[in-house]
Amino acid sequence: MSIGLNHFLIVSGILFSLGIFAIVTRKNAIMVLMGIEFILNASNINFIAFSKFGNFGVQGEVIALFVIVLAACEAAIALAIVLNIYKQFTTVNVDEINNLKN
Amino acid sequence: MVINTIFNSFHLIGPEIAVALLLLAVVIFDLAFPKNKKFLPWLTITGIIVAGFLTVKQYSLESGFVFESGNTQGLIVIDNFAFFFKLLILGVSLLIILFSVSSEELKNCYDRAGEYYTLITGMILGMFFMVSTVDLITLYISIELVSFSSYVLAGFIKKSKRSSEAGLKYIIYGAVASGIMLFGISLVFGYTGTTNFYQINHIVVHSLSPDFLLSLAFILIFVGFGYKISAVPFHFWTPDVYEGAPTTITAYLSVASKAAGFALLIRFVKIIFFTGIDENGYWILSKAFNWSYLLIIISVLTMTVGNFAALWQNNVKRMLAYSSIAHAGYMLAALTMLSEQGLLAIVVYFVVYGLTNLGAFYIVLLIHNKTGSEEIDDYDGLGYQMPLMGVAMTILLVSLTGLPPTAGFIGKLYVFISILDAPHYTLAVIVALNSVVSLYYYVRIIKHLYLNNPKVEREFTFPVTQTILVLVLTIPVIILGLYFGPLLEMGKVSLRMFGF
Amino acid sequence: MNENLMINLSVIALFIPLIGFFFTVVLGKRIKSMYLFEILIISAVMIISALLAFFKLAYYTDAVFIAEFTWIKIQNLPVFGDFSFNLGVKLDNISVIMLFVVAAISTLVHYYSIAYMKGDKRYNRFFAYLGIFTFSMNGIVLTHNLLMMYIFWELVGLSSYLLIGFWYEKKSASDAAKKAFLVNRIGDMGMLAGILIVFFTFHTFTFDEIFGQVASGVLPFNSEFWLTMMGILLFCGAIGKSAQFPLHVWLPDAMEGPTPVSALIHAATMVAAGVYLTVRIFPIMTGDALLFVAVVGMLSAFIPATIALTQTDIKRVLAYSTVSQLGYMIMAIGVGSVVYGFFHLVTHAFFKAGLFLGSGSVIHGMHHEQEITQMGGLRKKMPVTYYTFLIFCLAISGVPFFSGFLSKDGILAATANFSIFTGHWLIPVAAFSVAILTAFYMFRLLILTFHGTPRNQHKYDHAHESPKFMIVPLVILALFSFFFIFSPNPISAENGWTLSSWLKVPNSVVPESARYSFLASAPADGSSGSLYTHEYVESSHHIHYYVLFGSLLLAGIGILFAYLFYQYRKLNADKLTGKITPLYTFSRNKWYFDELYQSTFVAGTMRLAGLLAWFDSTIVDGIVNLSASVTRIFSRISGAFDNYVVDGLVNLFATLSGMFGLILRRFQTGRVQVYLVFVLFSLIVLILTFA
Amino acid sequence: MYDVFFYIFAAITILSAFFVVTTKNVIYAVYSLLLTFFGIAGIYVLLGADFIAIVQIIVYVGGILILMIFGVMLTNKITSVEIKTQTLFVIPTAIGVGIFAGVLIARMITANWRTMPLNIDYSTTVYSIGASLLSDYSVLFILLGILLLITLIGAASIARKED
Repeated sequence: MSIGLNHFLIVSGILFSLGIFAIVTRKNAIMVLMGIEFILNASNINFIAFSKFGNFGVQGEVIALFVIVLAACEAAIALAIVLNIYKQFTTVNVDEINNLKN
Repeated sequence: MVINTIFNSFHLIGPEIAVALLLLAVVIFDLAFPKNKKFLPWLTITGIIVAGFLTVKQYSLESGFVFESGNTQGLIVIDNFAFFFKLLILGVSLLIILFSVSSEELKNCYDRAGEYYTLITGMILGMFFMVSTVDLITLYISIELVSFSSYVLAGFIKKSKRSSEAGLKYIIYGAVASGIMLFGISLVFGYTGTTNFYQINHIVVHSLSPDFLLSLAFILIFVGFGYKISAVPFHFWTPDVYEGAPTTITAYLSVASKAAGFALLIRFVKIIFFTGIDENGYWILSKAFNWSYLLIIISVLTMTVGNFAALWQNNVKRMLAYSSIAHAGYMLAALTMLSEQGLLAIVVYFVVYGLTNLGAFYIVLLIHNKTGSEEIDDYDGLGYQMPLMGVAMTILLVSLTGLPPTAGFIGKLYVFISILDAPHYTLAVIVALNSVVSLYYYVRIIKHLYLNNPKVEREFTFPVTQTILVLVLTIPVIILGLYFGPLLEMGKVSLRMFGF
Repeated sequence: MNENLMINLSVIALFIPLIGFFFTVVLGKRIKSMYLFEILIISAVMIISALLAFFKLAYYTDAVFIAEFTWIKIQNLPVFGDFSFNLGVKLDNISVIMLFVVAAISTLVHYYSIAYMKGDKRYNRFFAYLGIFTFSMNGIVLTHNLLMMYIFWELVGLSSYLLIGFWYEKKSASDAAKKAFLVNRIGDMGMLAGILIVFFTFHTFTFDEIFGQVASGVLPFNSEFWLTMMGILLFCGAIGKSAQFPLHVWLPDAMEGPTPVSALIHAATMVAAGVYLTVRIFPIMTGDALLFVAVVGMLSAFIPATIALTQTDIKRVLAYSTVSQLGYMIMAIGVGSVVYGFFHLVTHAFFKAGLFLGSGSVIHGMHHEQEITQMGGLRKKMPVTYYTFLIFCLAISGVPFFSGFLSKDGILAATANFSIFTGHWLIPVAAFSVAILTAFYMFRLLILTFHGTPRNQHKYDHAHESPKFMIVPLVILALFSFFFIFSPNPISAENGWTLSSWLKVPNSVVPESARYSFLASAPADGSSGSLYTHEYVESSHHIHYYVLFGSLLLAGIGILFAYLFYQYRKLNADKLTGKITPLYTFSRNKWYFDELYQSTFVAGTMRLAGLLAWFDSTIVDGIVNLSASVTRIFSRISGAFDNYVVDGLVNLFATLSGMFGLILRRFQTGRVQVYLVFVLFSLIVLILTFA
Repeated sequence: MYDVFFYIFAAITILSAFFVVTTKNVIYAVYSLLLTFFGIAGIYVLLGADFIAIVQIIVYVGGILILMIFGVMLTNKITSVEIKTQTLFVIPTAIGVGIFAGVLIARMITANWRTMPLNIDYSTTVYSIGASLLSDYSVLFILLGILLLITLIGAASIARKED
């Protein structure tokens, strides 16, 4: 059996689902961020795989590049916010930060 | 050749360039003159006015692609639709910066004023791209640009637990929503091989039945839009972030960022699925995805959840947050009709809603400045202690409810007209019932202002500048309620999108 | 100066008083000298309107500038269909002259008030009210449609209410304000009904479009009768606002307001609005409607003139004289002489404003004494006031070389001519007798106030000439009371610039069968030709000379008698009074109008209410009781239904929506991951539904 | 050969990702994340996207991962022996995500993609990516620069120590 597009899609689909799983179940804010990175990476695999299998040229790779940059930015800002949260609440457990509700 | 087309496009993005330069100017000014932070808002305002001037100059331009070249077929377009939203965004930003000057909350972060105005400028830039993009990847990047700035701004008051919490919730929620959207975009890219709306349209037009994969992809993308316009069930971040964020930022998010989100959603739906238009102005959309059905469900959910949840709120800011969700629902109801009439209603509604909501948030901010509270119980008897603000707040709340003779009535009237024109009576009844429910919680604030006895005897005086700003927001609400011809004309002109 | 500029200027002149009002009222409490802002604004209005009047009259004499835009335009309304209202301004000669008159007098009154109102605790507020009054008055003058006119009409009513009741601590003032407001409402009801007929018939409010449609044969309910009724109903607004018989009762009471207000509102501008309206709607007035107008004018000219003979309050005399003169104007329009009616409005505005300001000066000098029985001999103490007052008296009495003569003479001639053509001889008779009466009571007032010996030595000793701010407006107004402002010929205005080029008679557009016989039909090409038939014009030239001498004679007789009675005491007024006591008391008590209204309308209403109450308590209650016992059982059942089912349902809904809200609140747990679970869940649902 | 490499990299990616989401120890998770990113980079190489693979290594492993380690270190008391995290509603989420993944993957692999026979050119893509960045996507390239500036300012603004 030769490797086709579907193989890559399955990998990305699993990665995407694992990302969501991490986001929902982990209490630690940094673990939640890791889940978000999974989602972005899953999309990237999609972009490049589609680009190669559909012969869409270099477009997919450029998009992937952009996404990587955005992911880095997102991680930086998120970690800054998490650090500040730690200063304020002395915890980074997302579920304990629930003063704003109802 | 390619380079030439790029250079030829530069004069078309004058406003964007101006905003980008403004951003740099603010950064440089802040670094060069760290002692003179009080000039920063005025520098920003100057920049916004320049950008506004450049935008107005674009009005006469033919609509068209910008950066049209090779593979991408243009990333953004110039057209009246974008023009309208750009002006709206600039106007709102101008007011927000004026609000920020009088905010006591932000005085605590005075040494970081440079960052504050830089980030607001960043949001403006992002929203400019949002309202004019016709490319999925530009769409994603511009949404992220707006989001990143607003994450930081929502958590801007570091010492405040509320604000920090708002920042954290916002970024986690926003990152997930945009991640899901990006996955959807990747699927669309895989299916069509392009990210350009018009080229996607070429492929989608020919579908005669809903395509499962495309539907999946569009629902995933819709998560991103839903999060941006806080449509139920993607609204959960809204009350928390709105309550926790600095009031200026709450007002900004509730109007400008929502407007940009709507502009994007409308353009996305209209351009990608457009196959024709019938003689009554109703769009004939591709069968690839049943937008009408989805939007009706979402809009009914949005307005209902917004209004009913607002019933129980005791924090005025949070109540206004829910009410802004409900208003998004009304606008979605107009969009549901997928017609020019509905689009007109949205455009009119945005002007009206923007003015009114900004005014309401500003008065909440001023009251917070004086009393340090946003709880509705602390509003008791304020109507007598601050007569002008009390009257202005009453007018604004009446407008939010949508009763004549205020501008809110005109907004709602056009939503109703577009719905009844279809005709879609069930939806009209739902909108009407929701308005009745909303009356209850708006009137509740008025009741606290006037009928409850004040707990503490106090006199409030406001600087003339703040009074004038309140009047600037309130008087047009009345005037537009009585005389809305130009608003309508402007709305009609603004509907023209590139390619149609 | 071109058309656009003129239109823009007029709009500016309309709206800046509103700005003045706004800032003066908002900042007046904090900034003491805020009134200066209002003064500045009104001066600007004055300059703009003077410029407008000059350029319009000098360069565009025959042009009419109209600018309009769509105010409300709703299309494709599911229920109403299409729907549109236009707003706009119309600049023709009449409106620019009127605008100038309003602005000029308003400005003078503003300046005058600086001194007159000095020391009042709501000083700034007074100027703010003057500002909103000017705004609404300018609105009436400039508008080109009935709807806007009605809106501004009500605004004028409101601002007049505020100004009459300015000293609302005084009960008489607040009562007078209420009375003015309510009496005006009666007239406005008629006007509103007229406007509704107009809109129902013509689907527009714009004057020119209405005229055009009437000219092309569109009539309300397709009958000339209803056209007449429409005219009369519209004219009802004028009856109220111009204090015409029988709604004139509010104007004398309105003298409770500060004197500058009386000068501005109750002499020169607001009361002239009714005349202005009548001039505007003249083209659609049928012969019958015009006759109604003429009779109303005649009665309002005559009755107040007789009342003015015996009043002793200086301002009341002037108030009745105002009603009488307004009656003149209305009568002139009624007999078809629009031009002289309007001309009299203009001349009268200046000298009557002067009279009021002069009386204000006297009141100010006499430390708020208004009774002329306490005055006398003030000539020496207040020379400037005296001489200007004399000029105004001469003008209003119709003495040659003064403006009043020019316009009054024309009106008298028109009434005489009218009686020749239609046979209504009572109108000229009344008009001529009013001329004698006017001259008589004005000079009576003058003599009793300024001549002779002081009747109250104490007050006389403390009397003083008024400050400059009050004197200068008087002098300016006196200047405007001379003939040369209006015509080069002191005894006839016929060939003067005012009448020969500025004021043109509008064409009547009503069907030929329904108009006065002497009103010619309009030329077929729609151009503005002469209004009158050849015979009428001929006859008016002929009769003019007789009238000229007649009116001279009458004014002379009036003045002479005034001197004989009050100056030289050759005739004893008291003796005469004794002889005609019933007439005297009748006049003294203002023909018992207030009492009449009290006993008829007010008491009638009360009695009706009493009757209804009786009816209610006996008959209705009886029936109710009867039926109550019958339906008690039913009501029990329905009450139970109500309690348990309807109330239950209402409560259920309230509770349910509350519960629903509570449930929705439960979702908002504050934990962002829970939110994401909900998002994920709804995403799955959406995907399963749609994909 | 290609197949083998694919399965190796896919296995690395998925297994380490699975470890990331299941382990309680945050430090382990971070190191496992390194493996995941490495595996993804390998997949990129297999797809002929050499430049992206390099960038993936540099940015993710060199940047984001380091950031995360710092984040973990700074937000936990270093003295505590184990840096652990608790979990929330694992079972329902597992079921939900399972359904979601099932639906998603089923939809994706049955969809009618515009595929062509894979014919990967393993020559470098740097030139064409560079050209594309500076022509077609130049405006986005600039926009990303501004985005980075904003990120820098925003992150520094939030994280920096108050005076």
